[in-house]
Amino acid sequence: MDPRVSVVDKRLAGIERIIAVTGGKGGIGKSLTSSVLALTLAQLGYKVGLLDLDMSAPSAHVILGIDGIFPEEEYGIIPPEVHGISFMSICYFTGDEPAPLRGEDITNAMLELLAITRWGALDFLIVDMPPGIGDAAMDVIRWLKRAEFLILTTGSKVALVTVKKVIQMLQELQKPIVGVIENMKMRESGLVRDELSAYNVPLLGAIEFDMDLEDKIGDAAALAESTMAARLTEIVIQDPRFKLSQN
Amino acid sequence: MDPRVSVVDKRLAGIERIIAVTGGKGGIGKSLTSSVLALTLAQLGYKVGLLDLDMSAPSAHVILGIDGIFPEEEYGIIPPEVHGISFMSICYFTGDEPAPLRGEDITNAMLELLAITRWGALDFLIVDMPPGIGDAAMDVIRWLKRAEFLILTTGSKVALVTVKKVIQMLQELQKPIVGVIENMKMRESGLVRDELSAYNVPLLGAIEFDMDLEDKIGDAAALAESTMAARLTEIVIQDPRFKLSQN
Amino acid sequence: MHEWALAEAVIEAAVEDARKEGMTRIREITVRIGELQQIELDPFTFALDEIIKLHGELLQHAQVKLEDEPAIFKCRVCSTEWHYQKASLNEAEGEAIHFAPEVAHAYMRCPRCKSPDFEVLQGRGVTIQRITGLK
Amino acid sequence: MHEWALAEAVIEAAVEDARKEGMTRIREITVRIGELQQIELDPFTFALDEIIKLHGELLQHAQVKLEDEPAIFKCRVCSTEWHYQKASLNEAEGEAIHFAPEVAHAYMRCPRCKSPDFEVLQGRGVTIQRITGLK
Ligand SMILES: Nc1ncnc2c1ncn2[C@@H]1O[C@H](COP(=O)(O)OP(=O)(O)O)[C@@H](O)[C@H]1O
Ligand SMILES: Nc1ncnc2c1ncn2[C@@H]1O[C@H](COP(=O)(O)OP(=O)(O)O)[C@@H](O)[C@H]1O
Ligand SMILES: [Mg+2]
Ligand SMILES: [Mg+2]
Ligand SMILES: [Mg+2]
Ligand SMILES: [Mg+2]
Ligand code: NI
Ligand code: NI
Ligand SMILES: [Zn+2]
Ligand SMILES: [Zn+2]
Repeated sequence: MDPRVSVVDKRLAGIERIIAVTGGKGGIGKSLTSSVLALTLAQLGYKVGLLDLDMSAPSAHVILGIDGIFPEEEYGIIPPEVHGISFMSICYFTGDEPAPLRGEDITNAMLELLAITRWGALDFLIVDMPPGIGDAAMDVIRWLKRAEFLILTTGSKVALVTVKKVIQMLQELQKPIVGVIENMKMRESGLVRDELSAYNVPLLGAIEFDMDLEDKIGDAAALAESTMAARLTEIVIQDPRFKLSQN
Repeated sequence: MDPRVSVVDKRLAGIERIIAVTGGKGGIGKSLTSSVLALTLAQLGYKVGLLDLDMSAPSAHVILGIDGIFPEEEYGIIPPEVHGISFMSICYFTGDEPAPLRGEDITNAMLELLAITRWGALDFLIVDMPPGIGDAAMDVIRWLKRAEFLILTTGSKVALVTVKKVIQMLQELQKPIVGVIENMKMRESGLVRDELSAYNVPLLGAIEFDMDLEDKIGDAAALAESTMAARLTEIVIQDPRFKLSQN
Repeated sequence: MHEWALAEAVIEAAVEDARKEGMTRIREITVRIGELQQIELDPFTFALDEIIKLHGELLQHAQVKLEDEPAIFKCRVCSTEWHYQKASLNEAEGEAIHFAPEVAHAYMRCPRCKSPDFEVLQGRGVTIQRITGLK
Repeated sequence: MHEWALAEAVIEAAVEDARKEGMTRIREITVRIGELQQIELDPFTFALDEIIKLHGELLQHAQVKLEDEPAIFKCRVCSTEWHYQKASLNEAEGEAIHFAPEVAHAYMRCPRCKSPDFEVLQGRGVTIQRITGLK
């Protein structure tokens, strides 16, 4: 018997809200959104954790410019605090080495992080989800019982065909959906609204494609001042449906 | 004993060259590049197959605008010819339903397609690879013994950190690399060149970000006339390192 | 009749294995037919016979024995186990699963908790159970 | 000392299982310690003892028995099997694997064909082998 699943709830017990950032396919901005959302909430004075669970392409550490740190051991491992965020990622343990993991390995590695990380008391844990609705995503959905899902898409038909499957799956599993964000918007188009009209899901708004964003990657202070941060404040954090007042 | 692995070589025996389109993370243009490369080679008169092996987010059928067709059975299954390309994808069997597959299921589904699809004689089989270097990618690399790898990246630090791992892995496994394409280029920057200088890998060139591309998705004729098609002709097909004269 | 392609896989694999084991004659190949894939037995055995004829001495007197393997599913969320009969698939769904059994995850749900995250414990598709022969 | 966290997981899981089985007293918990994770036994058993003390009656007389499980790896490409000793990891690598055994795939290769695509047949980490007690 694997003892780790039993301890996950206990590890997350001090966390008020778990926001899992997901979406149909890769490259739609899950990692950027998770990282900037975490930074923004931290700046607002909330206690925030960020957990990168994309084991095949961990990116949040690159976005936050984290390098050369290693978590402390203390009755488990304590996520290092970087830029005001408690941050946990497999990157501490793999460095830059490629780690070709099978499904079973990914499940195991994610579960290990969940079983040994001591988050303490947090207002928010933001989770950078593994892409899609494969095994990794299904495991996380199962373990993070209290997670609320923030769904990203782009305005592309290619992204929409997959994001619809994610929404359908989350609804089937009766998971709470914070809403859908259209990221990297480049032009006016009703495609996202039209394609998602059949699903009863809040459309929170759009984040424009930001030509200057790339230069801010690796620079947390600049990211916290970016258009993306401003838009996330506007369309997610200040949206009454996000129910921030509860926190 | 699983009999399917033994028949894969036989199924691919009539194929001259297998080009596997890969890259570190999702959203860098693997599906678009595979599809447009297949269309372009077909227009040049080559016999071309396209195999979508991204089971978690199959997209090539959306890009090519394929809908409502189903393969014939004849001593196996015959990939339907669409826009001059023999096209095979799991989409024939799942339709628009979400199919949450585990690693083991993905391996099985890919192997089933490889074991029962009769490509016949082809000059090129273009493979839209599963993202990254997880289990799915490792399986495909193992089964498609003769594959040559065409690697995509964007100019983003987030993409580069992962594409380097893919290159390192392919080189460790001594797999032939056609070269690296920088996709969705938006501005001049030496980042891709600098970051990849330590790897002995041909940089084939860049494909610009094309604002009009989205309108061509689903329209194969328009895609064949797109800037992307022109650039793929220029930087891949006409590059002497692609060794087209052998075909 | 994609059963032919699966039959070819069985014979290829059997030949490969027999060679590795140093057999000079294959006597019997025992093949398990998983219920989920709904293989049509007539075309499958016909294909096996035809393909065996195309091979030389190694397979000349080879017999193929088929065994049924019922499909059993187990939910990864609530641990419920169920059988194929409970799956109640329509014809198009059955047809799709016939070609790629994994797409069952698009059409089947756990009968208790409705989760699509289940395991196929047995009875997925065609496997070789045993090969006997002369060395 | 992240061994404490793993010990907590063991006790949580044992309690959960004992409740499910309707036990009133746990007598013995047999824990397998996989070699790959290089658990430090002193802090681990110390943690187990301390955590048991924090629990009530159910665990009052519980004994924990530890069993070593050697790590064995098997290459998915060439089927070679090898043991942990052959892995020759440096200290930082061993430390990383201690926290997340899967990162072994970043630092180990098949000794024969150099592939990173291998399976951990046994000896990955901490598992519960058996729980006995009174109903
Ligand atoms: N709003 C935006 N404007 C400009 N670039 C963006 C925006 N959102 C994301 N990106 C870029 O798009 C790429 C993919 O984003 P990423 O967060 O890595 O996606 P995912 O985690 O979903 O794969 C990155 O290079 C990132 O810098
Ligand atoms: N050169 C390009 N110019 C503009 N958009 C592009 C270009 N290449 C890809 N895209 C868009 O980027 C998104 C990701 O491309 P896709 O082929 O789906 O990537 P992948 O298969 O690697 O996930 C799609 O919406 C696609 O239309
Ligand atoms: Mg990401
Ligand atoms: Mg990430
Ligand atoms: Mg794709
Ligand atoms: Mg695709
Ligand atoms: Ni058939
Ligand atoms: Ni430790
Ligand atoms: Zn269930
Ligand atoms: Zn090997």
